[in-house]
Amino acid sequence: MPNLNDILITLPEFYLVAAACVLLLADAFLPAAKRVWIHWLSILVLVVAAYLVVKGQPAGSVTAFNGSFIRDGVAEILKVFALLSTILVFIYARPYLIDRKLFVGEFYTLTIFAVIGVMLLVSAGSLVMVYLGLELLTLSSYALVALNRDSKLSSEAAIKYFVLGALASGMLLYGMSMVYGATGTLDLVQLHQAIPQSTMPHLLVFGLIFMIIGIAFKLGAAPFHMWIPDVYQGAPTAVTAFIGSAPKLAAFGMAFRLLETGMGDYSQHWQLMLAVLAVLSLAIGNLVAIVQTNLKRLLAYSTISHMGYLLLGLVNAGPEGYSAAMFYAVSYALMSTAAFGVIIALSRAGFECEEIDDFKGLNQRSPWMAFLMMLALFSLAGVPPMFGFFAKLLVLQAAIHAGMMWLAIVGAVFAIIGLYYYLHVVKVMYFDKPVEGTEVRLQSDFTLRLALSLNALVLLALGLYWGPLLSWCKQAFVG
Amino acid sequence: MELSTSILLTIALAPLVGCLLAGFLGKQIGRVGAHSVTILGLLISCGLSFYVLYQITMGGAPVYNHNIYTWFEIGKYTATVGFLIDRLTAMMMVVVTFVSLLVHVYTIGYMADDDGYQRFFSYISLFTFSMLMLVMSNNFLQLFFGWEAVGLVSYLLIGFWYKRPTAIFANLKAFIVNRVGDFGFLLGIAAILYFLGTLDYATAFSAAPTLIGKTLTVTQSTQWDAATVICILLFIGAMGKSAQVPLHVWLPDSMEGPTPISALIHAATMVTAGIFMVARMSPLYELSETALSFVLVIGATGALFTGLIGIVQNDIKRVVAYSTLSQLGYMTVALGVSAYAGAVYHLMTHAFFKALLFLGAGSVIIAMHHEQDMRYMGGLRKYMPITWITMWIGALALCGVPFFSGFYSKDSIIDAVHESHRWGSGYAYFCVVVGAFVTATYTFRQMYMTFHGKERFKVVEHHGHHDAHGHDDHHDDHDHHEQGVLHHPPKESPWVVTLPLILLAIPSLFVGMFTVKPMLFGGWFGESIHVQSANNVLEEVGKDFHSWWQAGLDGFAQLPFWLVFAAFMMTTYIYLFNPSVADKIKSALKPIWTILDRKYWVDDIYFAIFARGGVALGRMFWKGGDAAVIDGVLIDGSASTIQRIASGLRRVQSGYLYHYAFAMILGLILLMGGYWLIGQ
Amino acid sequence: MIDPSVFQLVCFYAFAAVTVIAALSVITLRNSVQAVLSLVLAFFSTACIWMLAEAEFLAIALIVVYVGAVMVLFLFVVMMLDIDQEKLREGFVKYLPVGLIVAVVMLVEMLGLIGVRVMHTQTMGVNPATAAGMSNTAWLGMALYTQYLLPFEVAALILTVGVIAAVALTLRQRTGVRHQQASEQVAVKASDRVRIIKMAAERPVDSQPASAQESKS
Amino acid sequence: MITLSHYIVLGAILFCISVAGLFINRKNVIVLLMAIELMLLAVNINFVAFSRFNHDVAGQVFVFFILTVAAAESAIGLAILVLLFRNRSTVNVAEIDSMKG
Amino acid sequence: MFNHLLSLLIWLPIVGAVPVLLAGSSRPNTARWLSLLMAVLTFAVSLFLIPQYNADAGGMQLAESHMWIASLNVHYSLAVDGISVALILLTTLVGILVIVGAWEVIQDKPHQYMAAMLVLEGLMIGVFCATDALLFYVFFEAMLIPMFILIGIWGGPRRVYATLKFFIYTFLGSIFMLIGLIYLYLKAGTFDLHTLATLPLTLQEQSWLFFAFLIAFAVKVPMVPVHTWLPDAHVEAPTGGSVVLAAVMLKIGGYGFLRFSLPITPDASAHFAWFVILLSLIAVVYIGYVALVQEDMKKLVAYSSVAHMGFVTLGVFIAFMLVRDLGNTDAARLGMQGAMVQMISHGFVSGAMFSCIGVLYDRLHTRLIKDYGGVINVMPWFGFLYVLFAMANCGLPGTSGFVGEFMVILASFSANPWIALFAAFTLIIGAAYTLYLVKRVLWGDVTNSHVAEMKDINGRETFVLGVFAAMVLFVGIWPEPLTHLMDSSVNQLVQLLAIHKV
Repeated sequence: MPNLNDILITLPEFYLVAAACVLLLADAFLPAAKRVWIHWLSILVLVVAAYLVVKGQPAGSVTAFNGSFIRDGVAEILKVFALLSTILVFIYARPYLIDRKLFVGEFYTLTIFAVIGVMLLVSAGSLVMVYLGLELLTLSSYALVALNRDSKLSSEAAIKYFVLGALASGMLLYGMSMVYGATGTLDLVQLHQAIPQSTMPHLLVFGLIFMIIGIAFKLGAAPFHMWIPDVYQGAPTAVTAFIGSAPKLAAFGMAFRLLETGMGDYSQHWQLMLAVLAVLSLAIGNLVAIVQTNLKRLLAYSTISHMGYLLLGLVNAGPEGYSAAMFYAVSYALMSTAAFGVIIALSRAGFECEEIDDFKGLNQRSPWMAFLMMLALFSLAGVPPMFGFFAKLLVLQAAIHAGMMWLAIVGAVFAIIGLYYYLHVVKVMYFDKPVEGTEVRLQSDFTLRLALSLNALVLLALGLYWGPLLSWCKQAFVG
Repeated sequence: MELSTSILLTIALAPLVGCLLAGFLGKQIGRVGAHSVTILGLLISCGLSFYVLYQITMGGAPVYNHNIYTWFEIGKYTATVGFLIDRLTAMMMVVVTFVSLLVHVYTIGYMADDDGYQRFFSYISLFTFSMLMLVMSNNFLQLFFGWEAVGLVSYLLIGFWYKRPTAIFANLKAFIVNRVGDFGFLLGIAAILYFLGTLDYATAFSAAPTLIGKTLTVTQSTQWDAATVICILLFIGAMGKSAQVPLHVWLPDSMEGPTPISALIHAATMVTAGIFMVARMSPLYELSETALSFVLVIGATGALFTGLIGIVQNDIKRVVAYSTLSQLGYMTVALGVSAYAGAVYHLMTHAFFKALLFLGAGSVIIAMHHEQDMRYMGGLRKYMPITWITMWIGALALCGVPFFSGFYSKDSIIDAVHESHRWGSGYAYFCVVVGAFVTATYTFRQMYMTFHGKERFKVVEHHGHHDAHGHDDHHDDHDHHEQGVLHHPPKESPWVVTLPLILLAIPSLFVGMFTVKPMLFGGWFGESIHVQSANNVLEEVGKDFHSWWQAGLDGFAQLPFWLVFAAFMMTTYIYLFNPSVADKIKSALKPIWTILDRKYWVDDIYFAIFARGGVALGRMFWKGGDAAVIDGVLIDGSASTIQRIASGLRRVQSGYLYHYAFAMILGLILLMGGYWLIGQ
Repeated sequence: MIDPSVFQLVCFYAFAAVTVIAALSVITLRNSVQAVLSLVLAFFSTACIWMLAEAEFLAIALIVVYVGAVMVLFLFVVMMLDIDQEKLREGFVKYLPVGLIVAVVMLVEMLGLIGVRVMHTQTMGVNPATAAGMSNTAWLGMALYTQYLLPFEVAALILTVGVIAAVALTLRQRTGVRHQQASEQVAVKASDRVRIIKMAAERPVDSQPASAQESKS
Repeated sequence: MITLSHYIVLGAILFCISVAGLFINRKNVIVLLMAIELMLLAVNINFVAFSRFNHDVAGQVFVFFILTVAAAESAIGLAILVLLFRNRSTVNVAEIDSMKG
Repeated sequence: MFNHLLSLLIWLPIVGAVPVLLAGSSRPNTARWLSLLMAVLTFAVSLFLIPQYNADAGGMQLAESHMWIASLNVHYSLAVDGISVALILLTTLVGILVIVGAWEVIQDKPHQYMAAMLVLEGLMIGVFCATDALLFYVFFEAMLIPMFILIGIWGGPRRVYATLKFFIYTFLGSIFMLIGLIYLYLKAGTFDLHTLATLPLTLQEQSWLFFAFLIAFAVKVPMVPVHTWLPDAHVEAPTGGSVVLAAVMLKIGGYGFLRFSLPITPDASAHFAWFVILLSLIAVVYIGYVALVQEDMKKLVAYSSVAHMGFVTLGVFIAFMLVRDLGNTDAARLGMQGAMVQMISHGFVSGAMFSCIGVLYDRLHTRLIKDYGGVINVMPWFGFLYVLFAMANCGLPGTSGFVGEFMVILASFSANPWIALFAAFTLIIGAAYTLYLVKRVLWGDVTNSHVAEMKDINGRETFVLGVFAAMVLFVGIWPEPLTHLMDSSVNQLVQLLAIHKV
């Protein structure tokens, strides 16, 4: 039976649920003029949640609610960074939302619910929890994408996201049903133990394929990536910034839970599948990004390629690979929030600074923003000494260690192609002349500029000193 | 008494100091300052050179061979900078500094009106320094340094009047042709290092006998004799520097430089560096009959065929230039028959009389206001007697008329060739003997056309603006002049010009008489020159030699003299008494005349193959290789291919929900199908 | 007497056939309302199949939750949106072959990978709930509120999100629509209702009647 | 005798029908939503069957959750649909292609 | 201070770039003086290397090592040998010269330009100091960013194409090296170069690694046929960028061969030495001809750089042939030493050539040769220096350009006379393209009215070119200090060549 200890283990999640409800009520009763309180309160809530995550972290791995919930190092790291990136998104989002008259409490509550989904997903101890966490996350995300109710693009993006997401959920569930049928349990740990005794092992692999599709969809790996460009472009940029960060961490957590915690012994089956997905993602993400003119869309394709790199870490199927992939997910979350942060900072009411041409001559008009964007882009491109480089290094190393030298070489080759479009953006910012008559009016919001600067500079700082983070990630997978 | 290092350093560095002062502070110290410091430097250098010569020959000073500083030291290989002073060196130092000194003095007059006065003095002092480094070197590295440094100064001086397109073409040509020689020379040095393990002369020469029997693997099946390879490679260097066929093409063009330079660099000193070098390397050359035969044939060819070109030249300096080519051929022939002393001896006498001829020609050019075409001269003897007389002395010395210095050196070369039994010596003998006739022909033709006969220029008194112009400017607007029209009558040059002529005429006349016995036959060079006894043709020649007086008298009875005499008679008839014959001969022998006038088309062929061909090849590599293949196909090609693929791929993202769903289903089917095929 | 197992099998085939046909109708019928009703039919027959599997609670829940709530919602939306039905089904036949081929390929692959033949020998065995001495509902409830307490809570959360999202997306505060504001009506003061205007006792003779009317109203 | 495979085959057929429905249908978004419901139904059949087969309650519990989530999902899906219709006055899938490439 | 001398050298300019950047475009002179101060300080600090480094002992000295990434066993470890010291001194000196050279030439955002230069300088020093392969790689790649910016912002009309080509080309080369390094790391468990050097590897492994390294460094050097980024980058780069690119950046390729190919894959390097030698000779001859027909001064000098750097690779790989096939370690030392001297010398000569072209460009704003002619008439002092550098470029004895080529040719003759023959061809073709350039630019009469208005070099330019000239002559006349500095290190490298790993 559940007891107090179970509650304590799940305290950060319960706390967040309670806080979200409070925010929901507060939003209902606060007058519109005071809505800014919601903003600060939400950030405070997330900060406290992050504190609770770190503070109450037990040594090793513990479970609660009959194994439905696992609290271990992996979950801790993913939660901390999910919360952190969400805090950043909140800070970036405020002026953007105000400008577009989207500054509503629902944005905050839905995002917090999504974060709860992320946290439950990465802590999921059973297939049910995986499914429910995922649904909590995605349902909130559908609503967030459609938040700008008067935008044609937003609603189009939402419907595409919704239909494809539901399809992916359906496939995931179908896979789960097969796995359940083969083992008779939904608990991931028991599943792991039950696999050898299964009387229908072929069902396991069959189910695995469907579950991988679910994972690939959430990651955005080709060919299950089709939603990404449209959703990134169509969603309000603040929402895109969110979708690009925390959910990627969740997707990694989901992959880890399902593939390692649940089906670790079947790694020889899923390694090759992930490798194929990785190659496709690298190819499609990097190639199609070259011909983009919309920066949000470009970053969307870049996400696809980054997920290809993340898969490079996963194919290792060992602690080293998982830590590399998690490191990659964390780095990607930070890089993408920084990149979207700059887009937000340059946008204003009636002007979405999202076409690449809008960045022409940015260095002339706002050298600091250009510099921050450059840091983010070089980090995304994986040029040392930026953070992104070391993430790439680790996943390449993981792939080579797994004996997939060919995969690492494919990754390397596509890194070169990828470099091109990031450089293209840097080129536009630094080498092109600004278009006459379009001056950039920066968002004057101080917290945004401060947070954005910190975010981008952290990419550099972590590039110079990333050892502790890596140790932390490695620690999580020990034992 | 051991020579002191500081004296030697002073000899070498005094001109350098002069050069730097005149060059960098030219504006500050002015014209007088510039020529004073450089001449002072040369005086010191020249005086000390004489002192060194005295010490080496009379003072009983031992051979000086010490290093000054280490250039690099890597493993067993060291390269140093140092001096080797023996009799050969001492003689060369004296020749170099003496001629250089006189040229310095001469320059005061010749370049009096030139804007680049200080620069010129700086250059020629730099040249003297470089040449001294070359001759005083005790190792191959420094030799190469001097070798290239004189090339550099030559380059600068040929292009001294850098506004003239011909000058800057000539200097480029000179440098590159020299570089072709240096290419071989450097490989020769590399070969020496490879076989002998050292760059030091003394060590290398003492180890030279170990070369015997060593071979260089050229291909799997071909082995070349080590000594032959070394010697021929080194000689390729000499061919460049000493303008031997087929690398002679730069020397006539180098006459674009001011005349003092032609005298100093392109007649007396630099071009003989190759001769000096081979003489210096005699211990190596003696090891290879093949190499010496090669030297012999090259030299002989040059001696005859370049001389022939001289006959058809009308430019007073070019005649002397071709004569220089021919005389260098003589020296090379001497080297080729192992008569190193003969070669060096001819080098010395040639330095004096050829410098004299050039400076005399320069004097004429001054008088003619920088008109160099002999067809517009004639009858100048009455205007400039000193030039006339001194030049005749030089001319007779060049022709090898008995008792003149040239006689002793040249005649002994002809004799030595006659004595030699080396492969190619018959051909060489023919060349040098006929060459004597040719030499006399162009020499007398030149003298007659310049100083004798009718005046072929007009003097139009004209008080225009040209009076104010210096010589330099005359060259610039030369084309505006009507040829053969002078604004002032020609007059004798100032003393700074004539004094060097006189000072050079003296050794041209007398030096042979006093030095022939010791230097040629007396073993004066001692250890500096090494000849194997079997090859020692000079010793054979020397057996018939008793005294300079006797030899001179005997000279009148020998074939070369009669050839010279025949030439004298012929040219006297044609140019003094019946000038129209010249044209008749010219039209009668039109094909031959054309061949000579076109210089056997060597220049044209080189230009077509190497200059145009090189540029065409470069263009092909650039446009075809770099631009088309590497950039076009590999770089931009792959970039555009990627772009194309990307454009194609983006069309998959059609925007339609059912396509997106279809892609996912396809992914599922493929994963399942793939697993079905592979996994089970 | 018919063997109960054979009867069950016959029933299964009947319901399964109905389910499949209904499902096919869902994706092929031109009329959206008909499609929704087909879906309802599919759900009904599936509920019957679940009955055969002795999952009574879920069978009832499927009908109550799905047919009762979700499908009604669908119908509501279909009818609310004024959709031109005819236009929406154009070009349907064109893509049918491709869709059919893909679907069949997928089915073949799936069945092949599942290994239906192997499974054909596996019977369902005794009802676990009966074995545990409980009804199906109690059996399910015991698990739901003990072992699956956390998922249960999360499911509640998801429903909350569904509500928030639906409200956030569709609720419109329309401008120009007058609402009755009860609190304002209660809090109204007399001064807000009646305005007493002081008027001059005499009025100028030359003023026009129109302006006087205006000020009165 | 009803065996496991009866249920599983039925599930698979329903799954394939719903998948086909997703991309055969080129016009109406509502049908897409219905196809998704069908897919969930297929999954539910699987779970019920396996639950019965494995003598395990978890499968049926899972179905319970799926039903719950599906309800919420439909609500959100229909809300988005309404939004889409308001913005574009159409639910024609072939016309929803503002973003592509 | 001496314990962290190398760190100081690396970080001083990089950190120094921050105040320069902060000076902002509104205070350009502050930025200029600050950056000059930083560059001079860095140079001054680098001078301490000379007394601190014991040239006789050789080996890696002044080492610092700190754990950087503990979980990957990556160290922040720095150390220098004689070769590094020489290259660092070259870098710091050139660092000053480019800043002085850009003084008033760069008017657009000078603070950014100067800051980029300083960062670049620090990173290049880092490359020469790093003894951990990953650290090396980080510096190696990070350099690209400031250079990318330098060419892209302050470059010529086709700067975007050039800088993208530069970046992607180089990145392409190095990414394969990264994979090689990861492979090595997985075998050895460390990125420490010394450990990697002693790691036993089969010939097949070595061969793969060798080509991974080769492509990285060949692009950087650059070797034919991956050289085509260089002419474009040079032509479009601002003068300072060209100078740094030619003077220091290309050297990193040659340096990389010494630090990676040579100790880690000695057998494969020996096995494929013929291939590299062949490419080097093609560089000398083929590129020589290409240089001959260039119409753009910078392009010409860029191609000549390719040809000259051919001697570096030739010298390094001829050493393999000499040691392995002929057992002639002394000649191998000579060749390798020649390669090193050539690197330093080419740093000065090409830097000077590009500075000269910069001087001309600042006056006439064209780099086409045909727009010039007779420059000596109006700029005699400039002409003097230009001829000096041209002579150094064609390897005249007495200038630094000669020393390295001389040594390499001597060494290659010992290996194979045919190699020496093709290498020595540079004497001819080098003179041809260089002097042909001089002829067309410097000599002749002034035919262009713009040329007639050109002013001779000012004090600032004289300083820059004068320092270059002094270095060119010093190394040319007395190379012994330089060779002595590097000799024991070179010797140790040559000893490594003899060690078979398989």
